[in-house]
Amino acid sequence: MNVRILYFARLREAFGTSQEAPALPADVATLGDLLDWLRARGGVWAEQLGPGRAYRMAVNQDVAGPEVRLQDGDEVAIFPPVTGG
Amino acid sequence: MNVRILYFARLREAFGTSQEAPALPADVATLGDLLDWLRARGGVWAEQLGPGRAYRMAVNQDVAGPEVRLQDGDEVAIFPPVTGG
Amino acid sequence: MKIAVQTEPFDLAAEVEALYHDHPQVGAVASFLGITRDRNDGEGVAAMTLEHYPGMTERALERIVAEARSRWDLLDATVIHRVGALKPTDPIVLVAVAAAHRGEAFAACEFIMDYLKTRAPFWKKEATADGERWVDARESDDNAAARWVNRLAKP
Amino acid sequence: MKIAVQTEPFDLAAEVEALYHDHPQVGAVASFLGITRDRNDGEGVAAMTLEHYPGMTERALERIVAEARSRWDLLDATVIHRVGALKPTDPIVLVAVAAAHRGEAFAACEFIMDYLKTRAPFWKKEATADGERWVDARESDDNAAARWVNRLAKP
Repeated sequence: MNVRILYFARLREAFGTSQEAPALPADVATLGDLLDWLRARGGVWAEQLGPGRAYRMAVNQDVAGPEVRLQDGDEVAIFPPVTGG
Repeated sequence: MNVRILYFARLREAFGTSQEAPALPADVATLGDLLDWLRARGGVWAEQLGPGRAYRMAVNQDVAGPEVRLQDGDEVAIFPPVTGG
Repeated sequence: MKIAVQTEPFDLAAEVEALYHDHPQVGAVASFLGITRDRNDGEGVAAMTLEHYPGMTERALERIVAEARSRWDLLDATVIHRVGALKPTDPIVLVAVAAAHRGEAFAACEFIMDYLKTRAPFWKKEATADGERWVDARESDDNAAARWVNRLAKP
Repeated sequence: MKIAVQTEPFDLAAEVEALYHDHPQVGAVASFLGITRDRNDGEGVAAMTLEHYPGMTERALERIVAEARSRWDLLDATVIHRVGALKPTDPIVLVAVAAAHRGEAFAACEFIMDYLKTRAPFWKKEATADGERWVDARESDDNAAARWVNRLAKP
């Protein structure tokens, strides 16, 4: 399965990239699985997405939780709590 | 005692005058006394200032109740409930 | 603080800009524009005349704004109310409040409007197809103002 | 309904006027202007950059306005949010709501701002004397938004 992952603000800077389109292994079925897969990269990935860190996720531009199932071609986003207005 | 009495809006039209400066008899000491004295004119005065009619009063541009004592030279106003904004 | 009662139109952008332009501590301006409608209580309104009590009106508005400033941490406020002849879509009143944060600005702006509606000596007369009529005071306005009596700040 | 995310400044007077000029049923326009301050959390702020999530931002704002329209009897609403480089006293956001009566306009305007602050994907980065820093989300904004959850209209 291929998804596009977008990163914003503090996370974009920490990861040093604004987006990627990885080919995911077959055992990544949900957003929670994707987070585990990203954390397994270690370093800033494990740190920024680790326990106690505040971040939000969206799938196809709707806020989503770890239980949401991913589909091929989904646009996933991971970003800090919002601070506009 | 001389006071100036101003009338506004519906009351100004009903009384046919926007102001008057009557010389008041000695027994008119409070705003309530003044209202009794005006009502004693009968006609529209008794009607518009009669029981059950909604109106407000001010003395020297502050909202005032019937217990307020009048002084020579006071500016009294009698008007309907306000409807600005 | 600016309080004005005038027959002329006012300039919304200029009035709001004056509240923040040279004041970089302002983070929020809440404003309210009251506008002449073409209907009221189910009847068409072709025009309106606003009467006021010169002197007492300004005094009442100043007190209302002072009360708002004592309740909330405000940086500035402007109230402009028009009088005289108005027609539908003409602005009647502008209340604009500047504060560091939005909660104070919103609360104070609504408070000033609610108190203005029940305490500032203005009276509206509407021209309808059946002739002229004085607008009656609304109980809903008394209720709106009463909400603030036991409330020092927003919940 | 107008939703815009843009780098350019906006014209407050033109945006507000568009809500009532040809709409004589509008009696009230409540509006809110959020402005860049020169201080935040006790530190001087020389400039700010606003980042957003194109596509999702517009979608989030549309939903917030739709939610406001389902809660209150509104006639129209405009939300404009700037992104990119901003300096102190620059307007950031405009929310303007038109209704027949003021209670609806005030409530919906504040609701839209509270939800925008917690649900629309914008991020602020401030330039201070110590360098750049991302602004942290505030608990007070979460609390402000939470007030509306069990509240269909104003008390």
